[in-house]
Amino acid sequence: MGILEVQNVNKRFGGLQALNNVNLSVREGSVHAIIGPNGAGKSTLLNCFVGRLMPDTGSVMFNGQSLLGLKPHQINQAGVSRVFQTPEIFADLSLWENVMIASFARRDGAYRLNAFGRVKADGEIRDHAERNLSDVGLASKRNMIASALSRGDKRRLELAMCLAQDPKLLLLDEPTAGMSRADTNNTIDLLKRIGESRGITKVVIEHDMHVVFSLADRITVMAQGTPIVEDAPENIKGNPKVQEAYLGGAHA
Amino acid sequence: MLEKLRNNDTAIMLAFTAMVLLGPIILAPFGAGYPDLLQRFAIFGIFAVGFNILFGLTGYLSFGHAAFLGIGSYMAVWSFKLLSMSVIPAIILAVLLSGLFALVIGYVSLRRSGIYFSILTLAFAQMCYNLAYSVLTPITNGETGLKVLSSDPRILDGASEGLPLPSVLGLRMIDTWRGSFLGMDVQFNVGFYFCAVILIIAFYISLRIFRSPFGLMLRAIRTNQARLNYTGINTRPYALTAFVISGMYAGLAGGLMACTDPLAGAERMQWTASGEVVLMTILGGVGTLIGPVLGAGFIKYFENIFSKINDNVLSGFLDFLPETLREGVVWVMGAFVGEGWHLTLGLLFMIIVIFLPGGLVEGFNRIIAWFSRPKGGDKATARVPAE
Amino acid sequence: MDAILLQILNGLDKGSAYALIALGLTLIFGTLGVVNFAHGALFMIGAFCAVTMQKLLSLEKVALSETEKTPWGTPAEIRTPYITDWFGDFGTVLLEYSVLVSILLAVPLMMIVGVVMERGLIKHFYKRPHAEQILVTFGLAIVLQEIIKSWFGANPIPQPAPDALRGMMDFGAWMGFQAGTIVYPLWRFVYFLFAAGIIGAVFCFLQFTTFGMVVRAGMADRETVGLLGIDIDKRFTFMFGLAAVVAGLAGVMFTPIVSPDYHMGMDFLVLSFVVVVVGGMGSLPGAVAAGFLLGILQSFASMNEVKQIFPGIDQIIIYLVAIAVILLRPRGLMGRKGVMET
Amino acid sequence: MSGNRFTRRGLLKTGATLGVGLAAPSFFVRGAHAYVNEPTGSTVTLGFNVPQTGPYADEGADQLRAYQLAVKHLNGEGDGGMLNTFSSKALQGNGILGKKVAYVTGDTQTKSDAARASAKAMIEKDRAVMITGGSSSGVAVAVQGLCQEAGVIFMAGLTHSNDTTGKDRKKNGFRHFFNAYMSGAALAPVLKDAYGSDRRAYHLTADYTWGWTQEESIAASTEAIGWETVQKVRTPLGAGDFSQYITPVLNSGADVLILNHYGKDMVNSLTQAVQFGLRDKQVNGKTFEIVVPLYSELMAQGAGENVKGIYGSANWDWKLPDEATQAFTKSFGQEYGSPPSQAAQTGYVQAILYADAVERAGTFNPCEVIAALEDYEFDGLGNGPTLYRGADHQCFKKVLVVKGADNPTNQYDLLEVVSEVPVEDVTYASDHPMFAGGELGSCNPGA
Repeated sequence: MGILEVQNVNKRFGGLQALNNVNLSVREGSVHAIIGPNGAGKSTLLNCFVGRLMPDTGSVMFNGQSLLGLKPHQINQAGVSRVFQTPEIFADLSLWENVMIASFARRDGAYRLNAFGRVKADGEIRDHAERNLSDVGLASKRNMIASALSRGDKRRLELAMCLAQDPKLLLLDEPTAGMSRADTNNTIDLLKRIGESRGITKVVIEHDMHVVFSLADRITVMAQGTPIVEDAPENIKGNPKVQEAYLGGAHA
Repeated sequence: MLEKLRNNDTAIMLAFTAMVLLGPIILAPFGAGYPDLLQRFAIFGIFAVGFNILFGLTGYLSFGHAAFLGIGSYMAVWSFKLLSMSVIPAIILAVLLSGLFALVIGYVSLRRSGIYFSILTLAFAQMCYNLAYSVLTPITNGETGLKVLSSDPRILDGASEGLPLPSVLGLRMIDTWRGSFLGMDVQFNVGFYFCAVILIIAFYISLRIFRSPFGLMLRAIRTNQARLNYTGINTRPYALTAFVISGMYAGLAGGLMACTDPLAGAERMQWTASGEVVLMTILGGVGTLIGPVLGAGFIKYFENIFSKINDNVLSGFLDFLPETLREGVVWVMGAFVGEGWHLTLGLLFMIIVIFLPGGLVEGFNRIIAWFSRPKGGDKATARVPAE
Repeated sequence: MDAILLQILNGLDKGSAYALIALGLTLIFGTLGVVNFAHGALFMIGAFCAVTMQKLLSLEKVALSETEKTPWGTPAEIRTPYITDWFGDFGTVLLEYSVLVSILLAVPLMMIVGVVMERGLIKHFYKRPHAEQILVTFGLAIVLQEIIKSWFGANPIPQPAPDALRGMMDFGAWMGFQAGTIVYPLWRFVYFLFAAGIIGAVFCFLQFTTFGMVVRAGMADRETVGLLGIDIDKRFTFMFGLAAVVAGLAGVMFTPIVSPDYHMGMDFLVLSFVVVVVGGMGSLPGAVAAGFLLGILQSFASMNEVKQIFPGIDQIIIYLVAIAVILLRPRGLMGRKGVMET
Repeated sequence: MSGNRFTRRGLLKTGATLGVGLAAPSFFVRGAHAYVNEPTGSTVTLGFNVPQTGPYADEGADQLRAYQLAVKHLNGEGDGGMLNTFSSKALQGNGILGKKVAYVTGDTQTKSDAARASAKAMIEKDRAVMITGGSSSGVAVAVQGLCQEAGVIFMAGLTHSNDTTGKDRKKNGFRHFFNAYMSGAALAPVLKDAYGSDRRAYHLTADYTWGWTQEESIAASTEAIGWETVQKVRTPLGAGDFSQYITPVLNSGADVLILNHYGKDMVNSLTQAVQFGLRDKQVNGKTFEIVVPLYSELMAQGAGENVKGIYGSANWDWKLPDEATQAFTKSFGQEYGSPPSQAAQTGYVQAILYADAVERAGTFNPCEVIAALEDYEFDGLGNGPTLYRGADHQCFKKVLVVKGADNPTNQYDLLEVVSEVPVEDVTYASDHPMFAGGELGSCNPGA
């Protein structure tokens, strides 16, 4: 029994069958990569996990609890965090404030009216945010306004926010897209380090095979809304079905 | 140096308190040192500070906040009529009732965001206004406005003889000490100081909200509501809390309006009145601490001083000019004052939005930056969020 | 029955005005993404085109009488309109039809006003937040109406319809009811036809011309159209002018129904936004349909029978509808799914 | 005075708690002054509070012109206007009590709040001893209440609601303008002569207090001449298009439409009623008629030729033949190039009456001024012999029934006077049910 169990999930957009009977099981503590050509339904599937989309049929169980019908904040509070394909951060706030919001969410839950406390005087939150900023290597920029960051730094900031919540499951949607080779390697190291030290389960969508094979313990290949292969990384490379999916996807 | 001061809450509070309490003296040279206008500065300052908690922090643009102002006023006058001429119960009841209305209206309106939210709040407020003006006349006394009568029951006071006037601790709101200071006529009015103390408290609460985790969440709502949801925060109760708090601020302002002048008219709920507080906030500086107070003062000053300048007064100002030139100048300037004060106000909105989208506060910041540049070297001119 | 038919006619008429104003607003919002609070002022300026034309046509030669005196003792003035001086009877006819003649003035003038407004002001606000757009256009609306006020005063100025169009139409007799039960002023019917014509023309323009197609494509996806090397900005400027012309014409033809005064734009402003939202932000057919629908609903809500059950309903019906639509169907009656649907 | 006791009690409490030993607080500084804003220099300031923005801005502008003319005449400039015809000769043309008259102006915006704010500024900042002006009843009642509290005199401008000197009457407030009851009383006999006693009336009424009092007054007096009231319909203020309220009239069986509207509403509802062919209609064998109980010159201008032949009432008209009216019209016309409106006349008269009362009382003290105005009889101000009744501070004088002129010779000649209803016919008891529920209270000098 995995920490995330997806069974028979279907999703249609008008005439397009975006997800076709998806079954997926993610083992606790593993790094599970989902790969596939464009339009294979990877991001759609992720959207079904975090409450952005509601599948037409099927079930998504996390830690024995159904995620379907829950609001995004409830899913997050249950322990699922997500890094988006385009960085979703609080662009008008400082880096510190960005991470502190996540720290507050972890400590105080979905809603707590604390209108008279001082953000800056809350040592516990400060330290926690500070630690997570250092983890991703952004501690020196903590007072910058987030919109001034480079794209790679924004993604790291988003990662810091997700990590600050101590999630059980971290969903990463193309975490290295648009990064330079050096940044990509840094990010891989970072994800590896954090994976080892905190034991967070990760689901990664990625096009960059270098990243996938550096990180993943397990790989699912999707094509046209369906997982076609699930296997260990070393077995994926030679699998004819995968090659066909990528080549076939190109002229489909 | 200035940067430091601006981020020191104690310094801000001290400066603000001093400015407000010395208002009658500071504003006297500008012809604005008389009780009624001072009271209005304080009351609309409170209104705008409260509105800023919603609009400035969360970015939700309500076009119906005047409704809460009106509800607060009606409640306060009813308290004067039924309970007591003391302002304390009047204000408490005004805040509670407008908070209740804000809870209901906010709960419904916050189901939508953006311009839909604006139209929803506008629709609710216009309904309140239209009904108060006509059908609800038994409660609101319609066009004439709800008044205090000497024959009202007032169960806590008993029947007092003479004109019933709102008071606190035995001091009547209209009591004024008048004296002269450096040759200027200064007036210290009970009503103003009562409003001023409440303004200072309201400002302090707003300051604490700005600095609090709650305020941080509100700012996060404005910046990226979706991210906040995916970060495990339920944004709607946060927004609703902000809405109710700002509704209560509006009710407080409405209650104070009734305290300084015990008459509540329906027109203070009209959409133009809601628009006015939006203008005050933007004019002063959205999302800044002091901006809304400045904006409120600015607009009320225009309304009350510019509309009173007539050709006669203008001629007086321009006594030094030769006769023919004076007539010409009076004719030109006359278009912008007196009955033309609306024109000036409209032009002002445009100029400020076009050239100073951050409002007056941005203007001051630019001036400060300009002065400190030669000495301070590469002082960051980047926008300091929320002051 | 006849009462209901009459109220439908009333609603169509009011709806025509709402629809025309909302059409322009939606056009501006759809193409430029600008919330234009000065749109009511454009309607008002249109109405004052009619006033101006009337004043121009009735410009008088003033001579001081040598014999007659005013009650306050100054010599009385003898006034003769230039137009009759110049054109004789034709001049009188022109004066009679001044409202219709003023369309000739309104079209170019409103186009200029619209283009100047867009180029001079609105264009700098495309990327700014809605709140700032609202504020700056609201300021502009105040300035425009104060200029009109200082020129023409605050009092309404009557603009009679031409004599030939002032009579009544007997709809009852047409439709087989008793004659004289369902009568309706001819000019109001003209207004409805006029509005229908304008709406039709705008739709045809957008549907069947290349220009319209480009604009519609721009409404859907501005960036892509820009990438195709089409200068979309010029076309959007023209669209703004067109929206101004539509609002202006709505104002011109409205003057015989409601005497124009400087504040009439503000009176329509809130309402027209409600119409746009009910119709669906950015949906042109929605704006038109919602205009007529709200006009008719407002008429029905004003009936004595309805008011007896819900006192004051005629004053709030528009807002009730708006609240219901936004909550139950936020994309409005005909809005595209996903457009500003939050 | 009761107000003083209140203050003293309050002071004792604060004195005890705070130990503050300041001079006695009051609305205004005490000491040498026996009343609020006692003029100490060589000038006295009057406050002219008129609508300068909003729908009645033009009326307000005309009123303001009249006030400025009155100030001129009081200060002995110009031709003296109605001062020459006024029955009281107390005013010398040297200001008031030898003090030159100065004035301040303000904008009521036709909103109670704004009007009170403006009046307060005049009292607190400019130290005006008297506030006058206004073009609507809501504003008049609101400002009158304020002046009562502040302790200055309020001379109402154009206000027609019964409430101003009825249930909202105040000791410090005075109204020269006529009211809704008088309109009804004056109109009814004329309407009976013109349209007979067997009529069915349909009321369209502006949905606020002035509209209601007029509806009540007109309905009562038309019912008294035998008319039946078919329906009373309330219309929202500023509706613009009244068609949905007018069409039900067509088939209601009514043969008279009474428009209890003022200003823009009246212009629009009348224009539209005519458009809907009401005046060409035959109902119950009679020609359908429209009545506008309260007329003003500006409204007549706004409605254009639609007013032709339509009856209504007015306070005053510049075409009246009496000497005072002629003198005022001449003076005003020479100054501004147009004849004065009734709003202007009532403003001018109120300013003159106040000045005269001060002169006769020998002091600006409001209580003495009130005494001088109460039950004061005068003539020569354009309305014939007039009484300022002490019981409710309402002027009693003849009322004009006017009709839209059939062939106006110029834009100022839109109304013609049909009859001048004598004062006896429009007089009522001060406790008449339509005016009941108010009390003047006692005079408040504000100190």
